[in-house]
Amino acid sequence: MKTAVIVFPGSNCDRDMEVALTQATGTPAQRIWHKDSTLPDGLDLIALPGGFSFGDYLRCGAIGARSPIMKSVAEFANRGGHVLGVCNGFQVLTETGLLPGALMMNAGLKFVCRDVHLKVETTDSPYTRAYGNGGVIRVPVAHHEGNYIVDDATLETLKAEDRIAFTYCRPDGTEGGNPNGAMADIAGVLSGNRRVLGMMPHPERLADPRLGGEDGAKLFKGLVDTMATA
Amino acid sequence: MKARIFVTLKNGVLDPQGQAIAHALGTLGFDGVSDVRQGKMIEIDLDEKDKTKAEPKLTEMCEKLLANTVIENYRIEMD
Amino acid sequence: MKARIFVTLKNGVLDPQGQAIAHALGTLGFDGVSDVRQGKMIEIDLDEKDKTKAEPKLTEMCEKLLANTVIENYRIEMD
Amino acid sequence: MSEKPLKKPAEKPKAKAAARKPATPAEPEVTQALAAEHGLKPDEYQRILDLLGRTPSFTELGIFSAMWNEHCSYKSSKKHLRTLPTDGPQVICGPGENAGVVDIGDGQAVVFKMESHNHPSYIEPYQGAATGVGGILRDVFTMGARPIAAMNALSFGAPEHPKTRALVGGVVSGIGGYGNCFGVPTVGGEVRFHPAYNGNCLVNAFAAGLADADKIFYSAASGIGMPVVYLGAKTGRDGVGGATMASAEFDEGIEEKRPTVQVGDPFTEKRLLEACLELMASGAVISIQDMGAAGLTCSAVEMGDKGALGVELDLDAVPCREAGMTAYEMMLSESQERMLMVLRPDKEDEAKAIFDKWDLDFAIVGKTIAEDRFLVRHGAETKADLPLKALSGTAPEYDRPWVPTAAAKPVGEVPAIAPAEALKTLLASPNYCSRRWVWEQYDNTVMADTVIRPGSDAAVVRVHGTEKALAFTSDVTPRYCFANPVEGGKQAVAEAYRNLSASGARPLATTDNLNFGNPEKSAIMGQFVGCIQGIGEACRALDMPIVSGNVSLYNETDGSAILPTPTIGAVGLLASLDELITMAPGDGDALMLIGASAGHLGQSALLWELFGRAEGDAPPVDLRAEAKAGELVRYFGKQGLITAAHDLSDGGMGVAAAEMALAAGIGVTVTGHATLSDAEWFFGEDQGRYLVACDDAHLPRLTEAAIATQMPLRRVGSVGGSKVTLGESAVSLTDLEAAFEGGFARMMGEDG
Ligand SMILES: Nc1ncnc2c1ncn2[C@@H]1O[C@H](COP(=O)(O)OP(=O)(O)O)[C@@H](O)[C@H]1O
Ligand SMILES: [Mg+2]
Repeated sequence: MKTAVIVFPGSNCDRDMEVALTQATGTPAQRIWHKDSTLPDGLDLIALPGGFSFGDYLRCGAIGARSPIMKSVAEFANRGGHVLGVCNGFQVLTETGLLPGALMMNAGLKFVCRDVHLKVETTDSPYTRAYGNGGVIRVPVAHHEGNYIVDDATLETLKAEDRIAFTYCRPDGTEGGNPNGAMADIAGVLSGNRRVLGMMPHPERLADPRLGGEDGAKLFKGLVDTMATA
Repeated sequence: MKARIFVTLKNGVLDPQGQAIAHALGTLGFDGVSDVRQGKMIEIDLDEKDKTKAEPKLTEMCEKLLANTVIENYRIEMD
Repeated sequence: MKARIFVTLKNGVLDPQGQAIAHALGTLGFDGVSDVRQGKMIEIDLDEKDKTKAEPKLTEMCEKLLANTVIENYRIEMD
Repeated sequence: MSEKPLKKPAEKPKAKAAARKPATPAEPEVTQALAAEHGLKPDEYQRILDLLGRTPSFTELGIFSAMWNEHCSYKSSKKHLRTLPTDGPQVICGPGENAGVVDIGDGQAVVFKMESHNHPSYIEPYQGAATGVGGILRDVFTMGARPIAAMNALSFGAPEHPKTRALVGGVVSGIGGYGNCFGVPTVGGEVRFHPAYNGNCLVNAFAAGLADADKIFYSAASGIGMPVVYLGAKTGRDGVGGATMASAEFDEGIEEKRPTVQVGDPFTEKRLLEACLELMASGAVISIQDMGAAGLTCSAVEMGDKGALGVELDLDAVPCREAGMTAYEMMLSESQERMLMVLRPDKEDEAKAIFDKWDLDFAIVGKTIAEDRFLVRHGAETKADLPLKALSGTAPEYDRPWVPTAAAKPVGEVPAIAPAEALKTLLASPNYCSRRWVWEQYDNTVMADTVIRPGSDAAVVRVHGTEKALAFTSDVTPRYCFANPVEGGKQAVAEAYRNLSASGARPLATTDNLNFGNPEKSAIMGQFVGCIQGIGEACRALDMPIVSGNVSLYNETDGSAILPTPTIGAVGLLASLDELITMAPGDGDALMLIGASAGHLGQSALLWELFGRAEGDAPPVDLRAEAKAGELVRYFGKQGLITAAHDLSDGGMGVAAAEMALAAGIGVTVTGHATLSDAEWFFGEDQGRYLVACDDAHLPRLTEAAIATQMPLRRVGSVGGSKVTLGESAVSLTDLEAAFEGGFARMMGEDG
């Protein structure tokens, strides 16, 4: 499985993502500079990493979304390519319009770094298929702008099309534990073709038993399985 | 030419920063504040001197970058 | 009454946001942009209807909370 | 201003001086009064006149004031700093460079330092703290190391002081704002509150980086005629006068002296980091120095001085942010995110490609010269022409008078306490409640190597791509240092040693950030000298040499000084993550106390927090016992004999046991003592002690090892249930957790 990580100036989880992808696929993930305008051939997945692309100045992800490479990433997605955006990557995806909605400042107005619990709302996606239905996983968040909002009509569509991938919850799966005020506790959403996922929590940061948890690893495993059977 | 662009959250979009300011003003003893909204002001120095030429350019800047029209409105002011 | 408060960085204070916006505008092909500064606009709904009474109140709000007068200036506008 | 008759400048080489002295009508005339405004004492000004044989130009005066102020010259502290141990087989580079470098095996090194940004943070908490973080990160990556961990040691005034909340809020969000964006995990630190910091908060920032031991970069220039290259953000008028201000005591006139506040740009810093590391890998860098306080001046002089070369600067080439900047302003600007380097001329194209890739400003602003000269040109004029070596070499050095701190009076009667109630009060207090409110605003897991996050003894970060790990801690107990500087100095190092040991790490080396009041007062100087003595003794005994550090003096407002606060940052090594020890015991474990208890209550947290009493002497530190206790805990860890360990510090055994219970979410029971009172036994702060938890089955081996090393070891309780029981009294874990976890938000007024 061939994967690549887009690197913006200010990305700071690019290496973490590279490590997680390389570990999961057994093939080194490539790094692609934001000023490039073309993608290497034969990619199976493009990851947009966390961090502060362009300092997150103006709006999070806004300037990154207008980088030269993002045209090719959009084309890749529109051709049915798999794109994963984590944290800042999610913000970039909403800014490009590849995913609906926007990420606003956390309701508590502060940066928040902690482990959160997520309810896997659908296993019908390459990213979530390795998780048991309705299962609860633990992964860290680290962001200042993770407060997801969409208009009511789109929210209804997301629900109707089963495109909400993860919601924040308590350890026992009950409602609560939302760290940022996101609408409907949404932590991650899928595109219409279910191949683009944006999520605020960082699966790549808890994919190693040495770091105290492996729940994130299954997301990458699901991808690998999907590609193997595709 | 100097232009000022005001970017504000659309009606109906929750503004946690504005709310926090309202709350803090209350705590500081300022009463009679019924609503606070926080927006951005972006001041741009343009070489262009002609307003009619500058305006479409500024509009394009707003649409393409300065505002996220999913949640924000913008208004352009030129000197 | 509605008031608008414009908070801007003092002259000479580094504005990384403004610089990044200017750079991004350049990358997007907008030329002729010589300088960009980013500031805040805070819109306040006040119960007070009398401008002369509102003004000192707003000034106090700016000094105490809305502006960081170490690095920022503010300007008050009332409808 | 005083109207004392000015000493006449030396008249002799007048003709020569006139020929060389650059004259610009717009510049103020240099007089002793102007020198005084620059913080130069009359004898210091005279030294300049003698050195030059003429009156300095305005720019030259600025350069001298920057080089000779306390901040850059260490003129009050140097004599004493020299007594600190800085050597050891593990040390690759000790103090004197941007950061210390320590061997961690396998050809790798850890590079670290701690630095204060106290005054700027008091004036503008967000930007002051942010730029403090930026500065220390630059120190680390200037040496060729990628930053992998950051800490911050913060001291604020009384929680109820009107300024405290705003300072805490601003400082914490500034540290987070900068470090989070840059992408370094902030994994530890300290937060304390005490009225002595009402007028002067302390913000000490630590950073550590990882490098290959044979690829460390230094500041000494080499080669004649080599291009001096400026890289990074443009120069503005930021902080002009800042270095001078950072060494002046605060007074009511502070509003007037306020320079333009420096604003941090972490995005530029991140690009600077990546560009510098790429540049270093390309082989283009001969020497490199970041621009910190008095940026261009200090960095250029340092590069020349260390390389025994002169430097010529052409200020016309300096990238400026503002129009009309003068030579004086450019030489003193403290604009952030800037680097100066000497590059290999044959690598110019490669270097340029890297700068362009990262969209960073760069310019060749000068060259190295053979003569011992610091030549600064601007426009057609020579703005400064100074003997370079003498600029730092002849900086004043003082042996300031000092008096030893008087011995403390013994502690008066301590009333009887209900231990569980006292525990709850302590753990709810701003000083001893959980710092979660703080560290959750810091990204502590970025880089995906954080093994032990904040909230434990030391933080532990894996060495990327290996099974090794580094442990980090920051410690000092200013109450102790105030009562007894020598023991307090020792204790700061000993506590750092304990925190590392309790995590299973072998202590490696230390950085210090010495925060004190006005050194011109003999009592303050006495605190300084005493603390250094204690720190030195402890670093020697515990084999933790000082490899870097920073001194911040004049932390006084209206004559009232901070508590002596020599913050110790320390780094330890875990050869394998299998050696890791956590703080969370298992259900049913036995709770064992290592070390001797005399029930020392002098300067204890209990006395201060419950009774508002700051009495008695600091607890004595037996350095030999400390070393042995640490070794024993690490041995237990390596042998897999214990499930958890935690050192005893503020609040003694009661607080330590409760913290272990809270970490595990399981209750603990600690039984009372036969002869010591509950206050003494549960809250005494005797040093050199740890609580460890183990399975009963391991007790014989634990005992055996303790007897063999002659370390006191006794069973004091057990783990289990849902309460914390101290002797006869108990508190539910739920209550305790609410008190502990809610304390900080309550202090900030955010509890609803
Ligand atoms: N400013 C801070 N930033 C990050 N972590 C902090 C900060 N202050 C305290 N901590 C963390 O909180 C925990 C408790 O701090 P402290 O009581 O000072 O520890 P100890 O007594 O073990 O030295 C430690 O893990 C420490 O690193
Ligand atoms: Mg500890």
